[in-house]
This record gives sequence, structure tokens and C-alpha cells, in this order.
Amino acid sequence: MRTAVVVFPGSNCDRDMAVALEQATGRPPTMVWHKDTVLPEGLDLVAIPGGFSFGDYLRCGAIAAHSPIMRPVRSFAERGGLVLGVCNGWQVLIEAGLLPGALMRNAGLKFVCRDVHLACETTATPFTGALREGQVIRIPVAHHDGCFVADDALLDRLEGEGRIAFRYTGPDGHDGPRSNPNGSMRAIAGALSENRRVLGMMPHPERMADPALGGRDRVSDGRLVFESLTAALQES
Amino acid sequence: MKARVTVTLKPGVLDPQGAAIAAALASLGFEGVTGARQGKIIELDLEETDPARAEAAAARMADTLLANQVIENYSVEVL
Amino acid sequence: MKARVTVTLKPGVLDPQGAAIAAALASLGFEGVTGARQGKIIELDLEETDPARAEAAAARMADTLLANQVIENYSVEVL
Amino acid sequence: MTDAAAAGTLSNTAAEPAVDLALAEAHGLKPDEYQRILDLLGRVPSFTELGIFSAMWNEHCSYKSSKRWLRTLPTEGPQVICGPGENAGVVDIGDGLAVVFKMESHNHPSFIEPYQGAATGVGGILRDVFTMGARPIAALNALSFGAPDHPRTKRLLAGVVEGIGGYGNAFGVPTVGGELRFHPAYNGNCLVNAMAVGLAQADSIFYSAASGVGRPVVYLGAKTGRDGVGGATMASAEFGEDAEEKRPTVQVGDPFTEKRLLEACLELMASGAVISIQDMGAAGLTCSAVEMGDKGGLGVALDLDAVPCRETAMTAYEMMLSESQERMLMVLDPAREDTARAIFEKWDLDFAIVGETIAEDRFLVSHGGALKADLPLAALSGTAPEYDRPHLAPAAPEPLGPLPDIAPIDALQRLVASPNYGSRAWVWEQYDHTVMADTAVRPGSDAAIVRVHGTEKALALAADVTPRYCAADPVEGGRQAVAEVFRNLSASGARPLAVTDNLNFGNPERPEIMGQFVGCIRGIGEACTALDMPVVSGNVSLYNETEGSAILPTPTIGAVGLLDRLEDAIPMAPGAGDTLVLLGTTRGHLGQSALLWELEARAEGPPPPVDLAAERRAGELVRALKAAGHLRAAHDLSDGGLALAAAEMALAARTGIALDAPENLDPLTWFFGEDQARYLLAIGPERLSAVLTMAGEAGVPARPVGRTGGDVFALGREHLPLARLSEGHNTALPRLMGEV
Ligand SMILES: Nc1ncnc2c1ncn2[C@@H]1O[C@H](COP(=O)(O)OP(=O)(O)O)[C@@H](O)[C@H]1O
Ligand SMILES: [Mg+2]
Repeated sequence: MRTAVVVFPGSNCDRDMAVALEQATGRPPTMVWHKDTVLPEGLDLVAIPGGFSFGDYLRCGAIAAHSPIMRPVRSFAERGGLVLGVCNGWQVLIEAGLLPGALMRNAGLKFVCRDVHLACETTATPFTGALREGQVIRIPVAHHDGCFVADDALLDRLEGEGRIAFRYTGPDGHDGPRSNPNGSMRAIAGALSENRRVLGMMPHPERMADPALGGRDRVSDGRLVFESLTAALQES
Repeated sequence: MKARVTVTLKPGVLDPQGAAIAAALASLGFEGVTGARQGKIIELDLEETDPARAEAAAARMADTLLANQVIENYSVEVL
Repeated sequence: MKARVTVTLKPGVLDPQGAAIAAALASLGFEGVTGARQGKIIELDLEETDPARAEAAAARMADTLLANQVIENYSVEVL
Repeated sequence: MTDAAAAGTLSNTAAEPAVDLALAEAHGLKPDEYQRILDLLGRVPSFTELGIFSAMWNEHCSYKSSKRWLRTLPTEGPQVICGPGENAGVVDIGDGLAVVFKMESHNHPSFIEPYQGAATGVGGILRDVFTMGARPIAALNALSFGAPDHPRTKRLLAGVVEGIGGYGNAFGVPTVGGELRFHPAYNGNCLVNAMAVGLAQADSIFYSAASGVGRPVVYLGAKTGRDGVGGATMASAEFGEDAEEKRPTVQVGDPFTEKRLLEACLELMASGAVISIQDMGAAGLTCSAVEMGDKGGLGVALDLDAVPCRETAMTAYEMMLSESQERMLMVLDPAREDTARAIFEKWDLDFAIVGETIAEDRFLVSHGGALKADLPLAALSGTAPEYDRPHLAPAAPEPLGPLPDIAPIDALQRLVASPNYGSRAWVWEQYDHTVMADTAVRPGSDAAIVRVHGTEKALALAADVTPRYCAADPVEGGRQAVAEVFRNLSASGARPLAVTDNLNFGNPERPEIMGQFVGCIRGIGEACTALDMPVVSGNVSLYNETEGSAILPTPTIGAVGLLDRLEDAIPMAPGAGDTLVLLGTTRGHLGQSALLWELEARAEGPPPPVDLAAERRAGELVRALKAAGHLRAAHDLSDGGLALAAAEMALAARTGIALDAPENLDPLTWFFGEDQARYLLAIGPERLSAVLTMAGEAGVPARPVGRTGGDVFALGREHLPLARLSEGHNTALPRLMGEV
């Protein structure tokens, strides 16, 4: 499986993403600079990592969405390539028009960094095949602008088409007062493109892909996302 | 020549910052504030000296980058 | 009645956002942008119906909360 | 160099004020200091030169009140690669790697503008670390604010925390720990101490000493503005009417530029182009250029016309004193100029050749074709004043009065839910503490633990001080601050390596304040020697007082420890069914305790005495017990004693704890006494005799004091549902902030 990670000047989860991808695929990803105008040949997956691509000035991801590398990323996605955007990566994909909706300032207005619980809403994607439907996983969020916003028509459509990959939930799969960390509409934590091959999500699977980081219970739920990807690509 | 692009949230789009401002004003004892919305302005210094052309250029910049038209409206003013 | 408070950085205060916007516009091929500064607007819905009083109230709100006068200036406009 | 500069004629333009004693005093220089300048130069300095002297000779740059005392601190050890004197300390951690760290204050700017003050404080300390060639891997912060109900406190806390997060989160360094206190002594002066920790190759550390004559001095990073120009030194009449407009502007942080500066610097260093490097901190260009020349035994000639400016019509004076952030000065290998240029351009950073190194011992500054300064460079720092200020040991605190009349369980409930001892999650959830995917133990434990990327090793990090103790007895308080970080590291399973300090005090011209300073340093020095934790870097912040009312003496200690393997880490949270063992001697010392202060605002009695040999024995025993496989969890005892330590373990583990009633001490003294050198261990019940035996052999008193399990927290026969304790604890800061 050949992967690439896009690096903007203010990306700061590029290395974390690369480590997780290498761990899952056995092969280090190619790091692609934002000023590049082509992607490497024969790629299976492009990851847009978290961070503050251009300081997150103006709007998160807005300046990055216009950088030269996003042209080939867009055509890669249009050809059915797999694209994973995490945190700032999702913001970039939305600003680039590859995913719908908007990500706005957290409802609590503060930056929020803590573990959240996610319910897997669909396993029919290359990103979630290794999970069970309804499975609750624990991984961290760390963002200031992760409140997913869309009009009712879009929300209904996303739900109707099974394009919500993850929702925030409580540890037991039931909503609690702290389960939705940012006020996202319908607790959406991750959404898919129409062809289900582009996923954007606020939580960071790459930060919880190693049991050494999973605290007392040695949780490494983030790995499931990467294992899903390798499995999906082996099948195809 | 200067152009000012004012970007505001579309009506109906949730504005937690505006809501927080309204709440904070109330808790500071300011009465009669029934709502607040926050937006931003971007002031551009342009080499262009023709007002109409400056306005058109600023509008193109807003279309391309400065506003996200999924959730925001903008207006342009040449100063 | 509506009042609009416009908050801008004082001259001389570093504006990293504005600088990033100017750089981004240049790299998008917009020529002739020699600088950009970002500010914010807060639109207040006030129960007050007297323009002068509304303006004075909005100014007090700006003094107390809406502008950080260590680094920002503000202006008030009644709409 | 321009002709005028070459000709060496110094010019003061008509617009610049004439220099005299009054102007010097307005710049914060004392009459004898001004005389020293006149004697040194044999003439009256130019306006720009006066600015340079004021920057070099102020307390912040020259350490003139503290230097002679700082020299007494232990700074050496086999592990130390570079002690104090450079941008940050460097300590060997084996495998060819080194940890680079330092702490620095941004107290005053944070009081004026909390968000930007704190943000630029973080930016400054990160720069100190990456200037040495290290990639920052963790940040900590130690914060002190006024009374919880003081009108400024909430705004300062909210702004400072948001600013620290705003900068560190965007930069991409995990902020993993620190401390936070409230006390009325900080009503008029908050403290914001930021610490950064980086990782470097031990054989490629970068220093500030320039070398080689005729080499380009390169400016890299953000453009120069009038940020911070003048600060306190510009209060004089010179600006008359338009003072408001020319008032020094607050520095605004730009983490995006800093991130690019980091990456560019590390790339540049790896390319072999960098000969020496110095970040521009306070009085940026002045201090950095002088330091590079002075350390390298060279002169420096600067041409300010080449300095990238953000504002128009900046004068030489302003450029030399500007505190604009995110800037670096370097001496580059001329042969690699093209490589260097390509790297700057890749990261879209401004850079310019602004001068060169020269053989003569001169500091030449030219601007607009005129020579603005011509000073003997080495003497600028070499002849800086140094004072032996009179110092007085503080008066003994009031004697310890009667015990509060309260049931221990109620006292605990109040402590746990107080702003000072409530959960800090409100703070650390605003900090990205998981970025870089190496944070193995997150904030909330005794020490945070971050992995040394790509190795088995990990670093344990903590910051601490107990100002109440320092005020009552500076020497004992100084010892205790070091002992407490030692315990924080030991309870986490780490071997202490070294410390950095941030010495925050009031006005040193007052003998009682100087007495606090001298006493604390003595205590810190003794403890660092006894516990093998040399001081490798630090920072002094004096004059933290308002209208004659000083802060509590607050010598924050930041400590770094090493774990050879991450598995050696000891968690703080026990399981259910564990036996709790107390290590150390309990006499029930309540002088200066949290119990008295939080419940009754009483600061009475002496602080607990620190027995450094006992600290060392206990710390070593904890690590030995872990190595022998006996420990499930451990937590050190500090403020609030046994009861608060047990409560913190119960809350972390979400399991109940029952502590036995004491046999022959009053319950309040047993549960809340703050005797030092103690730990609370959680072990499997079957390990008890082995643990007691090992403790006996190590000469450390040990006894079982309770057990874990259930959902109730009990002190003797009194108890509370754990959920109640937890509710009070978790909502302490949200309640303070009016969020719940
Ligand atoms: N300002 C802060 N930023 C991040 N973490 C903090 C801060 N203040 C306190 N913490 C964390 O909260 C926990 C409790 O702090 P403290 O009571 O000072 O611990 P201790 O009693 O071990 O000294 C520690 O893990 C500490 O790192
Ligand atoms: Mg502490």
C-alpha cells in the first residue's frame, strides 16, 4: 500500500500520521510539500494531517485549500483515490470542496483536547471495515474549530446516504453531557464523500494507534482506522 | 487605494461567538441586548487606483478566498 | 435598533492574520495587494430606539468588553 | 559598511534627544551606572548607544542583582553537556541524544495583556530551545494569580491559559504539565512561567559564540516593528503630547511564523551552514548581536538599513531595542549561503545579511549612512554593573495557633473542591497535550511522561514550588521546592536528571526581598547538590510588586527525569483491592499547611523541615520497589498531606479508598500534616511484607495505612461517596469561571 502525507508549513501532525501509516502498512509514506504540483505515481491513499496549515488564519484550512498540491489531490480524489483528512485535514478538505458542510468554532469557544468516544456509524467504507457497526472507540480530539455545521437538507442527506462515519457518544454508547466536545450538529465527528472514499474526521486516530499512549487500559483504538485501510486495499 | 471586505455569517448559521458576546454583555449588566453576531473585516491595500476596478478585484478575492460562501456573505467597500 | 462595532488592531501592532492573508492572495495570483489587516465587527441588536443612546451604549460595551484597548481601536455605527 | 560608519563619526540627529543624566535615569539607569558609561567611553553616548546600554544593563539582561548568588548554585554533573549561560541547558540522556530545556517568565506582559503576554512567553522559551538545535517535544507552565475572587483573576486566568494554548497548540508542542495557584499576594502581579523541553543530537548542539572574522551576520524570521520598544525605559518627557501614539506596543505572537522558523532553523543546522545562532529575545538585536560577539571574542558591525522592517521610518534606536518576536540572528558559513537562502525561501521567511563579524572589539551600528553606535563590545557585558544588595532574613512567621475545628472528611471535601486543589483539567484541556503522539502520561499525574521518539526511553517532567513555605522560611522553602519535584519524578519512576529554575521575587532593592532571594537560592543549591540535580538553566524575574506589596517568593523549579524504558513508569492511579503503604515519617506538621491556609487563611508556624538525605532514600526506594515489581501505583505527598494525596489517587483511579484512623496522632495532623519525604504506594496485598522488608533495609519508615476499592472515600470512620468528592473536584475551576 502506497501512501502520501501532505505537509503544509503549519502542519504539526504530519509526523504522527506518517508513523501510524508506516506502522499499519509497513512502508513509510511519501511526504509531499504543499508547493508541489504533482503527487507521486501509484498512490493508494493521501492523508491530510492535523495542525495549523497556514496558522489557521482567516478560516481554518482556507489558505491550504488553495495551495498548489490540492489540485492533484482533487483529481486523485475524483479518480476514486482514498483521501483521509484528520482535524485540520478535514477542514482543508471542506474548504477545498471535497467534503460538504462547514467546521466552525467549538460551541464552548475553547480549544478542547481530551479523549472522546466515537460510535462507528457505518462499516461500509474503506476506513471503517475493521470496526463493528455501533462499536464505541476512544481517541483524542484537539481542536478549536470542530463544530460541524450544515443545513437540515444536507444533514438528512448525509444520514440517508450513510455518509456519517463517526458520531460522538458516551463511553457506553449513550450520550452524556460531555460526549459531544464541540457542539457538532447531530454529533457528527466524521463524514464521507459521495463515493465514500474521502473521509474527514476531527478526532485523531494517529494519536491513539499505539498502546503505549492509551493510558492505564492501553487503548489503541485509532489503529482500527489504519487496519481498515490496509485490509480494504489488500482486498481490492 | 484601500478596500474593505466585510464577511458576515449567513442568517440562520449558528454563531456561538456572537451568542457568547450577548451572554457576556448581559452578565456585565448591559440591558436590552437581544442578540449579537460576530463577523470580520479584511482591509486590503491595493495598488489599483480606479475605484471600480479595485472593488471588482476585492470581490474576486472574497469569492476565491476571503469568504466561505457555504456559510458566509460578504460585501465590498472601497475607501 | 442595530449597532455595529468595528474593532481593528491599533496601527503598529503586528497582525499575523493579515500578513498571512496578503501572502495567500499573492500566491493565488492576485497582484497589487501590498498589505492586509484583519479586524472584526460585532452587530448588536438593541432594544434602545434612540440612535444617540444606542450609540453611547454600544460604545460602553466596546470599552468594557468588545475591544481590547491595549491593542485594538474601535468605532461604533448605528444602522 | 557605509562611508560614515567607516569614517567612525558618530552622529545624533536633531530629532534624537540629547543624552544627559536625566535621560539616562528615564532609561532606568542609576547615576553611578551613567557615570560608569561616561568613564568607559570617555564621552557622552549617543542616543542609540544609551538605548543599547539601558538594554544591556537592565536587570533582565545583566542579572546585576542576582548574579553573585546564581554563581553559588551547583551546575555540574557527569550528565551535564551545557549548564547555564546559553539559551538553554543541555543534558545527556544516552544513545547520542540530549535533552535541552529552560524556563522563563513573562509575568509583566501577561498582566498587561494576558493572551498575548502568555503567548509570546511560550514563543520565547520555545525559541530558546530550538536555537540550541533541539526540536521542542514538551512544554509546561507554572501560573500564579491573585485571590480567586479578585476582580482581575478570572480574566487573567482565562486569557493566559488561552494564550499559552493558542501559541503552543498551533506551534505543535504538547503542553503536558505545570502548576496553578491563587493567592492574594499575586493580586497586582501574576506569574506566567513557561518551560520548554527539546530533544537534540548530543554532538550537534548549537551555541551563540560567533567565530571567524568577516562572516555574514544573518537576520532570519519576522520583520521588525516597534513592539515593546522602550517599555519602562521610555516613560520620560521626550514624547510629550503624542505619548499615546508612541506608547510601546504590546508584542503579538505569531506561532505560524515560529513554526516555520523552527523548521527552517533545524534544516539549516542540519545543512552545516550555521556557525552560531542566537534568538532575539528582550532587546532583540542588541542583546543577540553583543552576545554572539562577546562569547566569540569578536566585534560586530551591523548595517540597520538591511533589517527587514514592518513599519516605516524606524530609527536605529527603535530597531536596536525592538522586541518583535520570532526573529533569529545567525553567523553563517559564507560558503553555504546558497543552501541557506534556499531553505529560507522554502519556508517563506524573511532573511537578510545585516552585518558581519569583525576582528576589533567594537560594536558598530550604522543606519541611513550614519554611524549610530560605536562601542567597545566586550565591555558592554563585561563591565555591566553587579550588586551585592543588602539582605535581611525575614521575620519568623506567627506561631502555630489552635487546630481548626472541623471533621477531617469535611476539611478534605473543601480542599478538594477549592480553586487551589481542584482539578486542573479546565486548564490542560485547553492545551494540546497529545500532539507528537509521544505523551505516555498526560497532565494530572505527579509528572508527565513523554517518550523519547524512536527509542525505548522516556522523559518525566514536572514543575513545582510552594511559595507559602518560601515566605515563611526561604531556605527551607528553597529546599522543599527541589525536594517536591524530586518526589514528583521519583513517584513517576524516573531518575532525576537536572532542573531549571525561574526565580520570581519582589523588589531586590528591599533587603527583606533580597533576603528571600538569598535564602531560597541557598536552599535550592543545597537540595540540588544533595539530590544530584544540577541547575542547567534558569531565569530571574524581580520587581514583581505593586505599590510596595510583593508577591510571595516563588522560585519555580522545573525538573527533568529519565526512564530507561517506558515500562519503568509508575502510574498514579491504583486498582481496586490494593493495599496502601505510606513511606516516610509522619509527625503531623501543620505549620504553613494547605489546611490552615485554605480553611482559615492562616499562614502560621514554620514550614515543614526538609531532610534531604531522607528524601533521597525514599525516592531511591520507590524506584527500587518498582524495579522489584512490587508497585501498582505511587503518588508523592505534598500540600494537603496524606488525605489529599489519597483523594487524588482515588479520583484518578475512580475507585474508593479507606484510610485507617491514626493510632496516636490527632486525626487532622495525621491526615493533613505536610511532613516531607513521604509517598503513598499502592501494592498488591500479598506484597506487603516484601515491601516492608525492603523499606526497612533502606532505612525508610513504612506502614500500611489503608486500602482501595468500592465507591466511598473514608478517613477513619468518616466517609463520603466518591462521586461527591469527584463532583466538587471537577467543577472547582468551572465554578470559579462561572461556567457551571
Ligand atoms: N498550568 C498547568 N498546565 C498544565 N498542567 C497543569 C497546570 N497546573 C497543574 N497542572 C497539572 O495538574 C496536576 C496537579 O498539579 P499540582 O497540584 O501542582 O501537582 P503536585 O501536587 O504533584 O505538585 C499535575 O499533573 C500538573 O502537571
Ligand atoms: Mg504543585
